Amino acid sequence: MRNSPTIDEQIEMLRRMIAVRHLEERLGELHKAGKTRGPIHRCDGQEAVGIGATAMLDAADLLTSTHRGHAHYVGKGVGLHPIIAEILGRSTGACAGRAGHMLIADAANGLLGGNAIVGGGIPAATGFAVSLQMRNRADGGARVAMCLFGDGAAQTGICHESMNIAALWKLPVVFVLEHNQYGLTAHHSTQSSVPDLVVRADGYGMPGESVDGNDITAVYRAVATAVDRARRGEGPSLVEAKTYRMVGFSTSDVGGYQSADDLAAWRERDPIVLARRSLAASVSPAQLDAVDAEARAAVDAAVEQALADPLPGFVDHAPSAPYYAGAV
Amino acid sequence: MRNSPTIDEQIEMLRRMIAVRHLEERLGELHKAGKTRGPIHRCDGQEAVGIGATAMLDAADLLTSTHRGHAHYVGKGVGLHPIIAEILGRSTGACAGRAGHMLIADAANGLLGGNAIVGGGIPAATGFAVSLQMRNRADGGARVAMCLFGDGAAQTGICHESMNIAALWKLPVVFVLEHNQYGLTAHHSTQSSVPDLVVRADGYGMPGESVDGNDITAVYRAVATAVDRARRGEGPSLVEAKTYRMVGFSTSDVGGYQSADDLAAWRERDPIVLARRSLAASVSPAQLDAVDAEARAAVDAAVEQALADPLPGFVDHAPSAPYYAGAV
Amino acid sequence: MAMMRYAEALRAALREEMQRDSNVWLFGEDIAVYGGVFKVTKDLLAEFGPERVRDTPISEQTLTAMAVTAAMAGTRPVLEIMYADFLPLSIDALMNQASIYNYIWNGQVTMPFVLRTQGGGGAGAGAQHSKSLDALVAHIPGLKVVAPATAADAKGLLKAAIRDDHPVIFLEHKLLYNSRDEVPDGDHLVEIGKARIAREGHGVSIIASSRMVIESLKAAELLADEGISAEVIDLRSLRPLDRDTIRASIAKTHHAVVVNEGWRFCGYGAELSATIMETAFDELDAPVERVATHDIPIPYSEPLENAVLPDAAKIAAAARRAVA
Amino acid sequence: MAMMRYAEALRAALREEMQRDSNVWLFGEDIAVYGGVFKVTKDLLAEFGPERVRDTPISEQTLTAMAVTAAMAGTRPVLEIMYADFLPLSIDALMNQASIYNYIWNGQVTMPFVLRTQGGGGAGAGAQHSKSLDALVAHIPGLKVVAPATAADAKGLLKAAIRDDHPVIFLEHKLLYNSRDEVPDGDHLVEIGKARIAREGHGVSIIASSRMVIESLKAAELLADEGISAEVIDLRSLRPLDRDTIRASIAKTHHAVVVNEGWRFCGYGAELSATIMETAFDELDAPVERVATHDIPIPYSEPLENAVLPDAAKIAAAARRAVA
Ligand SMILES: Cc1ncc(C[n+]2csc(CCOP(=O)(O)OP(=O)(O)O)c2C)c(N)n1
Ligand SMILES: Cc1ncc(C[n+]2csc(CCOP(=O)(O)OP(=O)(O)O)c2C)c(N)n1
Ligand SMILES: [Mg+2]
Ligand SMILES: [Mg+2]
Repeated sequence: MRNSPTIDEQIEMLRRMIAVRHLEERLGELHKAGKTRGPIHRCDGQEAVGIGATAMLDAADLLTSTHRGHAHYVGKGVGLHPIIAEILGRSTGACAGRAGHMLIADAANGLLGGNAIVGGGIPAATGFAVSLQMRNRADGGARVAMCLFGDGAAQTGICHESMNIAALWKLPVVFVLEHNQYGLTAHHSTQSSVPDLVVRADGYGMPGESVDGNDITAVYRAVATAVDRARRGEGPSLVEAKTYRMVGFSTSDVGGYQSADDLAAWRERDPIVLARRSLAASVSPAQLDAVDAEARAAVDAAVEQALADPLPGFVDHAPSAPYYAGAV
Repeated sequence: MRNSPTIDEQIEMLRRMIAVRHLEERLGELHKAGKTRGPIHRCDGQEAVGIGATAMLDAADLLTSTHRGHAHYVGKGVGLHPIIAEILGRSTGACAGRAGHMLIADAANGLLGGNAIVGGGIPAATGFAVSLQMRNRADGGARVAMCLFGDGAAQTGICHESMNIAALWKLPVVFVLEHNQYGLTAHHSTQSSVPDLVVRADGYGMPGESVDGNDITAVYRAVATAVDRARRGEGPSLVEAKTYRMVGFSTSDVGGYQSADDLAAWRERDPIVLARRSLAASVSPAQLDAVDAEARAAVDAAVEQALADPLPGFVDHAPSAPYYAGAV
Repeated sequence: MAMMRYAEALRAALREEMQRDSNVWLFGEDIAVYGGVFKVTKDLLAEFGPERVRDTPISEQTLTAMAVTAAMAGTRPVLEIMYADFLPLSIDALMNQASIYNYIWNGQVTMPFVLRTQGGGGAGAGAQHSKSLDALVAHIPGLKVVAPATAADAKGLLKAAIRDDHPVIFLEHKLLYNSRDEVPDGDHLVEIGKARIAREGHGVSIIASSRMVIESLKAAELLADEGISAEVIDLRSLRPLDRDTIRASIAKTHHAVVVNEGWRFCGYGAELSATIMETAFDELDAPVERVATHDIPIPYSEPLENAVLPDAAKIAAAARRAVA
Repeated sequence: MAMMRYAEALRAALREEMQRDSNVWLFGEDIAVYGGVFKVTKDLLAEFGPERVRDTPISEQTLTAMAVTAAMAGTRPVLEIMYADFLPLSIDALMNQASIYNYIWNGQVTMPFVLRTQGGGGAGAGAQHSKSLDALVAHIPGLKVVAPATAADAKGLLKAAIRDDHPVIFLEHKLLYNSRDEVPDGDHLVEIGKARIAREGHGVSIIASSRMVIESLKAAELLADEGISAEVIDLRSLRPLDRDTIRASIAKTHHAVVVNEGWRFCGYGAELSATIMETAFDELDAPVERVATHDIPIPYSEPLENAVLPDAAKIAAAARRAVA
């Protein structure tokens, strides 16, 4: 099938999903232990979207993320240690402790970046796409921009404005809607006037495809098709990946609004379990166990290292910096 | 045909269209003579939308308008003299000269009101609809809110947010899109990713209908159907009325972007001419001439009166007013 | 009097006003089923039903614009904007809509709505969830802006805000929700526009609002140990500003420190300093000291965030400079 | 030197920078085919083509956010926002996006974009098309904000802004587009952050920007007739603020009037007054006088609009009070 990931790619995606899951488990513990600040937004159950949608991107492609970006960060190739060190507020973090977990960026890997203003990544990716379009035309390149965003974010005005402009200017941008059924605690039926957001693509004359967001191969295929289209200069697409958040919206969630039945049903469809199952025909259990162990070990090592790293010291900005407001 | 205007209603709508046309002709002259301030946005050629879409509204229904609102004002029952006096900055104006032509309001007639922030009337009508919905449920009323807005305004984020919320909450609001092909000077093909904006209604699970905006009976029918639906508590609808602005975007327009062919073709379809023609079978030319003459005379009388009215004097706001920032 | 948490006091105010007036209704993100991310609206859905307590889509710009017109059309909406950092999305509705209509339409309409939000740093929430944007809203004509520091004022001001016929921006602070103090029983109302002397003193006037009142009181303790007598003014209302209380205090102390948790440049502290320039220049024995957040985005890591936010130590240092 | 209209000077700056650097491109509403409603971008579409001169939908919030990231990704966008009154729609992109990334991402990115807009009253354009929102943008860390009063500075500052690696908000004034003055030939650049003495004097310092410089110069003429020697400072840059020039002037005159066309309360004039409080208190012989727009929406009718906006007569009156 066109745009299907190879077995090796599938194994790599599995490794990344496991790393993200374990990373978030460790962050959950670190949060309880008081080692992180502010809320941590986990994406347990949604890993296939973030990992599957980014697996075909190059470092020169630019990705914008959300407040719930761990899978996006890892998918885009950011190292585990800079991620964890940033969340622990260390000077060795991806942004030297200034950004924190919701705003991580890594320019070298084309992650620019997390965004805690819901919807903010959508016009951001659209803006990237204008520059990439101009640069592609100048140098024959085929860089694309992508934003991953939630079903909550899809209701924001900037989502509409961005999709209209992207379609109008045939920008090389891919809109990946991670539909996890909730915006914080609010069920999508209290947020979206329509259950399937992919229908909105028609309103911009843009292709739209809906996929099972827990099936990483399906996510990969649909997004890769959209990325190819963008690389060919044919404009934007919308991919809606239906998934479910198996944990609270953040570490401060006190629960009470997700039904036990829903949770149980979606746990059955854990994307990591599904991915492992679909690899079972081609890869031995021992090899898959090794992938699992390696992924976890890599996370644990990064956590240990980050915990030993120093906190940053405050340095006032220089008068030459953009933050200078005038001599006092 | 359901929701067809009676002959008397058609005559009244014709009278109003003629009044608006003549009002704008007079405003054009007054502007040239330096009697008005700021730009004047005429709607020559679009009168059938503003007049046809408001003809079935009651004073208790709330209408929001735009920067190009003369037909909306007249359609909603605001008197000619308060409109003209306001535009001439007189103390007898609808808002005592404080508002000017883009921001006219008349609470008694349910016009609240003009809005020069493009798109601003859309969430405004949606907000009205929440209160009306609550009040209707409390007292059994059937009030509705309506916004008239342009094809340019349809691209704003607030348009998306408002339609989503209106559909979600089944609000009694009617969205009337006055598609005159341009946003200021920009042709819709440089503003909208799709030529027919009615398709976007699907994205909110809301009925949408497209009509010939120069055929006042067609406008009336489509909007009346949407208003009925809203009155029954069944939620919002979108009506797209295709029309064309036969003059510059405002008195400051220096032109150069509208094609002579387009202009000529649309002038053939002048909504006043079309309305008169369709009445010709039932009403004598003499009667129609009388309607025309009366409408113009009413405008001229209002202009004369307003020109004789005094300008307002500035009175500082009282310390009890909301604008009080503290004793100085 | 009853000891109450700030969050509980707010909830009590909402509940009492909703019981008193069936036109009062609430809307905002996650406020209904979940009861608000800070739990201020807990259980109100159950008591008042889904028409009067509404969860909304993430559409701050439209929600704010809707509050304006819903208020014009006969109900009294109370909108919760989850973080003050999202106020930029409300500014068009506040500045180009709510601000203008009462005046421009020559008194034809009033707009009795309240926009509740919470701001402030110190929780490691990062650059997009930690700001204090007092100056942004206080600049807008036609709005009232209040920022209570205590549970008592939280309750009394919120009730007054809901009864006000004009828009009120109600600024809460994320680090105050769990602070407790005595709240008068019954229908406790606090007039908007009146400051409060939080601590009497005669050597220097420290003028603050919201959580900075707490830090100023701590600073006053530090200063007292050094023999400096600080008077702490809790503004409560940022607009209108109670210039009389400020002037009277400075006439007594002849020294002033103005404190605001927003950024320094063009921040609310600038207005306080300019106000003192205009109303009490001849009383001043030294220039007014301004304490505010550094002019940079608020960083995440604890030592960095602590360095940029104002606190008791920085306020005390400013007071020492003022009286030096 | 050549006599040029302010609008022409802006156009020349855009054209020269677009010729010099193929990464510079323009976007905004009605700027391409029509050449801008104030004709600043006239004929640039024909010269530079539709990729570099783009008409846009009416989507200010997204357009501003796009400028931020397009600038990060290797081009230098210049965005036109038709009226400063629409800046509220840009504030999220400016405050929650443009403001933060250089610092929060530890210097990984720069954002060389310019946001041009025009504000100001006096044209009978009404409450939603007449505002001066200097304070709104000047409060935001990480932005530079300039507001030229002359054609020469319009050209020199715009060229400097386009070459700057950080965001610059470029505030024009609708009543200045047709004003003419001498513009130096060639590659004329004006450094951002430096004020200009528009008129020397020794009795009172009048500190202004944009069109208020012109009104201040008129006021200085009126005052000269009365024997009051006014020095007029044209700030040119609102952020960073050239505090040294202000301090030096007040050290000479010992009296100051600050003028800004925005609203008074929490307006830019408050920052100027507070800055003077902090940098020149001991030099002041009288309190700083603040001249600004009344704290109400700007009305339409001519006598009303005239009453609320600052002008030469009001500035002169303030100067008389200052030196009285
Ligand atoms: C503009 C804005 N409004 C509200 C919030 C608070 N908030 C944070 S996450 C969230 C829900 C987002 O829902 P969705 O886009 O579906 O993302 P998910 O959390 O499901 O990943 C909300 C309302 C915010 N951060 N920004
Ligand atoms: C938020 C905002 N952006 C830009 C403008 C400037 N402007 C005034 S009218 C207009 C075009 C509006 O187009 P449309 O909605 O189609 O209305 P029409 O003028 O065609 O009636 C623009 C861009 C504005 N008033 N408000
Ligand atoms: Mg979601
Ligand atoms: Mg139009």
